[in-house]
Amino acid sequence: MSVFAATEVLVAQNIAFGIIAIAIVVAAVRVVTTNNVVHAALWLVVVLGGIAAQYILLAAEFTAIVQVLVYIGAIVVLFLFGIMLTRARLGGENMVNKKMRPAAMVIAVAMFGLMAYSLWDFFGDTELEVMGRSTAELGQTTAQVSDSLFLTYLVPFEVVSVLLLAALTGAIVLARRD
Amino acid sequence: MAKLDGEQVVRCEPIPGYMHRGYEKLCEVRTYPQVTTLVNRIDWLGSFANEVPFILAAEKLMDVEAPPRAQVIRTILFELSRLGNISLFLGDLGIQLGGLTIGFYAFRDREFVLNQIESATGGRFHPNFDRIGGIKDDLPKGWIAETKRAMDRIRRLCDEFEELVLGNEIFAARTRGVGVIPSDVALSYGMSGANLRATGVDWDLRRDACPPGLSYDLADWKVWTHPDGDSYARTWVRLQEVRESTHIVDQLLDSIPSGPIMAKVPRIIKVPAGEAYVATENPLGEMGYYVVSKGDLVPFRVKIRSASFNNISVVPWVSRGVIIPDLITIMASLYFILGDIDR
Amino acid sequence: MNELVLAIELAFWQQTLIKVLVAAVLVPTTALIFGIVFLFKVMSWMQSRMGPQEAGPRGLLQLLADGAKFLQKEDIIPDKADRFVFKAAPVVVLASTFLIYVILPAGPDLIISDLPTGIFFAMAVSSLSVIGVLMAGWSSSNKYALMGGLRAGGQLIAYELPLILAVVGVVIQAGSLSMQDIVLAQANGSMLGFSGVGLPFLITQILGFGIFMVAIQAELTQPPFDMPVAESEVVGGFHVEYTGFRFLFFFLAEFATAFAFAAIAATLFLGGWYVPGIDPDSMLANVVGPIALFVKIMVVAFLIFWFRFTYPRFREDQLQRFAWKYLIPLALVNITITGALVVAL
Amino acid sequence: MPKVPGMVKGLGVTFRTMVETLKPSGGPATVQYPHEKEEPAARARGVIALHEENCTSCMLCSRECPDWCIYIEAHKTLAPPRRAGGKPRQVNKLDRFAIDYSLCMYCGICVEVCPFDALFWSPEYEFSEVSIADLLHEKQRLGEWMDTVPEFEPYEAGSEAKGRKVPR
Repeated sequence: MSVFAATEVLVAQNIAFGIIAIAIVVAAVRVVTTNNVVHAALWLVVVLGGIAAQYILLAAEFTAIVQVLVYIGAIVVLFLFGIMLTRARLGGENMVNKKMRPAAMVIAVAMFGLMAYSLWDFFGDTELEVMGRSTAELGQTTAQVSDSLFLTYLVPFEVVSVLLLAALTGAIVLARRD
Repeated sequence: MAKLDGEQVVRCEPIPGYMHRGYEKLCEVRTYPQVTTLVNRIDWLGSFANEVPFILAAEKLMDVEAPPRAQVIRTILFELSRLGNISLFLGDLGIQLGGLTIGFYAFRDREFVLNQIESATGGRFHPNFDRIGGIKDDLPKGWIAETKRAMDRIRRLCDEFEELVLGNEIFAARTRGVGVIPSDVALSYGMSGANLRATGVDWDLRRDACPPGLSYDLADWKVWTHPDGDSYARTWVRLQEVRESTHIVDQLLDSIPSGPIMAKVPRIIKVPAGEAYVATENPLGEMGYYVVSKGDLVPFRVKIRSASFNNISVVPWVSRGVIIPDLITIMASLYFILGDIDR
Repeated sequence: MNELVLAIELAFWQQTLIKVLVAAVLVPTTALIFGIVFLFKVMSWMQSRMGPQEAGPRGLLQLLADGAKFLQKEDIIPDKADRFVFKAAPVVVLASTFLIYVILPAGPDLIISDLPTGIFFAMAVSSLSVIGVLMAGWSSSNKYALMGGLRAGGQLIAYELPLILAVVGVVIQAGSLSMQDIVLAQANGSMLGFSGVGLPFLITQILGFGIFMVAIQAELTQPPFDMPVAESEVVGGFHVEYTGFRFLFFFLAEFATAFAFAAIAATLFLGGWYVPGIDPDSMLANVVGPIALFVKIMVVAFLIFWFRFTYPRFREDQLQRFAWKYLIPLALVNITITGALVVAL
Repeated sequence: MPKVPGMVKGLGVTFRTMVETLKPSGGPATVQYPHEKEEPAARARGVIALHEENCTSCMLCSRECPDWCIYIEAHKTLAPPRRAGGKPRQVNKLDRFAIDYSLCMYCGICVEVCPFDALFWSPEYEFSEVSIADLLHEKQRLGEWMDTVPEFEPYEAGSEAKGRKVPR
């Protein structure tokens, strides 16, 4: 693949990245401003789906798919499940606590500043390498993930597994009636 | 109406009356031959069976008896309407439990029974064939052989149903131990028919209290019971009943005597004053007519005891604490016909 | 990687457009139409009926006729419904189904996108349909719809697990997540030293295939696992309130998903587009491949519908117990055995 | 032999049915209605036909009908004498004979009580109308149906019932 083609793709990618990013921001704002809990969860789906799309644009397919499977397929579904089982009301709710809005805004801006600063500080003006986008290389990313997971970080991985198992068992013990 | 806690039934109570068509009152302004056209429609799936007890009650009051040939043909048609009714139950149970194909099979083979009823009586659903003192017409030529073929078909349906449904582990998981009705409860609620036999009570009006005018004594057959009293038992008993019924029909077909089909009755029927109650073992259970006559063209009072009404009165008792899908199984296996409840 | 053999050089987006049109719209749609009508007929035959006869030759255009019929119907939105969510739900369900076709190889070059994580992608997007179902159930503002939606949600989550675990066995044996590689692994495999017909994973992964079939039956909310749409319990489940073309979407999604899962099963366990005797690298495989795949899909779909039209339905608690107590442990055993054998051999 | 699980047996049943349906000797249980028609039984109660010549307007059918859906209008008139030179007979001339098939229960009492063999069952079943009011059929239509009335079937062996003939 020629360099020219690659850059052309990259232009298209950048445009797509921008569009999706704007969509994510809009959806994210709606998550916190909507009065309807189910709508908030559904906007969250848009946000998470958008992030998955960004991952794909960044050639991190595996992460994107995990994002879809775990966050949308499992966590949001559980959210929706919980909401619908307990307070499935159509229309908005007026009980939403709006008094904390200014405080929330301050914290959000502070967080944004902190993260922006740390990113800027770390990467600064590092030139990111333009990756060639062939299937073989992309395939490697998945392989890389698994290699590092099961070779380099095997012990932490197992520890996390055991932790999850313990949490699961604990949940069952707590939830059992007898 | 069911009151629920989540998927659990707290209290479930059938509210009958939405299909009340006032038959008992209508009967009081219809002449005796006209009444049969009305009572056909009580349990619309086994309609010929509805005529029989009324006609028998009227015959009892008039003190006439149908000739033997008419009695046998009447009994055959009675059993055919039972087959038509219960084979549909088998299909309906399948549909309620989500097995669509079972329903199609039942409808397919029920057609053979209906065709036989039609070619003998002219009516598929509402034959209006039974008359005081006999039956309306004699059988057409070739009917006996054709009916035997239909009985073979029904036995094949029974085999298929046994393999497809009763033998199926899913079906067993859905019905075994669901909706258990002990025999004393069943008796105290006045249940009858296959629902009662499924609780282990060996009671069948055809054998135990067959009114004169039906010739069950000519055939050799067995009353099936099941000790469990759950939905599975009810289905099982009905299936055996269908099979037994085909054997009764086969035997009776071989033993139709020759002779007339009508006894001597006046052209305009006036029933002498008196009261009579006659009950028969209908497809759904005991069905009885209490006829009071004042010697008029029309009955003075007709009280209809239909099986479904008593059979569903047990629902509040049996449905306490079950979950919704089980309620479906219980209702389907109790098998009621709305018209039979409300009349 | 093979370049598309075309006389003119096409820009990337043009190529994409053609691929999308041909591979994502035209082929699955035609295949769907004929496949579904065939399945209609199969189920009619099982019920001693003839099935569609009138629309087109031998009723093959029945689906189009049905579609046209639904389009004419009134589009009713309940007064109290959450309009936007209500409208979006069928689209979400249908879209999640069609996304599966993206990674489906029909020949050595006939694939929209040969993702290295293909099968994983398919599992991920198929889990999106839960959201559509929950949306539909909730937004209809109907208690039966909500109950059906929640049942469907619980069921889809429960059976997602055995589904994925059953696939893992195949993935271990093929050593790749890519659909194309899985097909090639089966094509190049050998059975007891005889390599003439390749090695369909059906033979080595028979347990996995069984679990997969049961799990997709549940994922499709079909009998014996059709409680979410059980008309005698929840009067039709999450799509009670839908009419006209919105209902058509659900209807299509149901069959298209059956088709898609059948395609995945055919690829994973029956060798996909591979035909014994034809070199998997030759151009001929591109021609024969789609046909072979279609035949294999029909075989699997036939199995699905065979189960569907034979069994009565389970109860909700039995369904969950079945998934957690039998299917998942079995799938784990399957993975363990496969893993051990792959390491040992 | 080990016991075959019921679920497998069930699959066998549906598969057998499919093969049966596809076999030329078996075929489906249904018929493709507008193209093929099932032959109803000769006794089938499709529709009531009227043989007008036999009707004497005696009103028995109208009176016995459980839901009174037969309408008869007639006037008295003089018919030519039977023998030459005799007195003209007084007869009832039928003006109107109509059956409201939207009310009719197809019970057959009218056919049965008719003392002069004027009413017959025809197995004809295709007489649906768009509007329910159009189901009130007059005597022309009822007369046309006489052509579709089949001959009475012979009886099964052992019967003492007398065979009857359809007047044409």
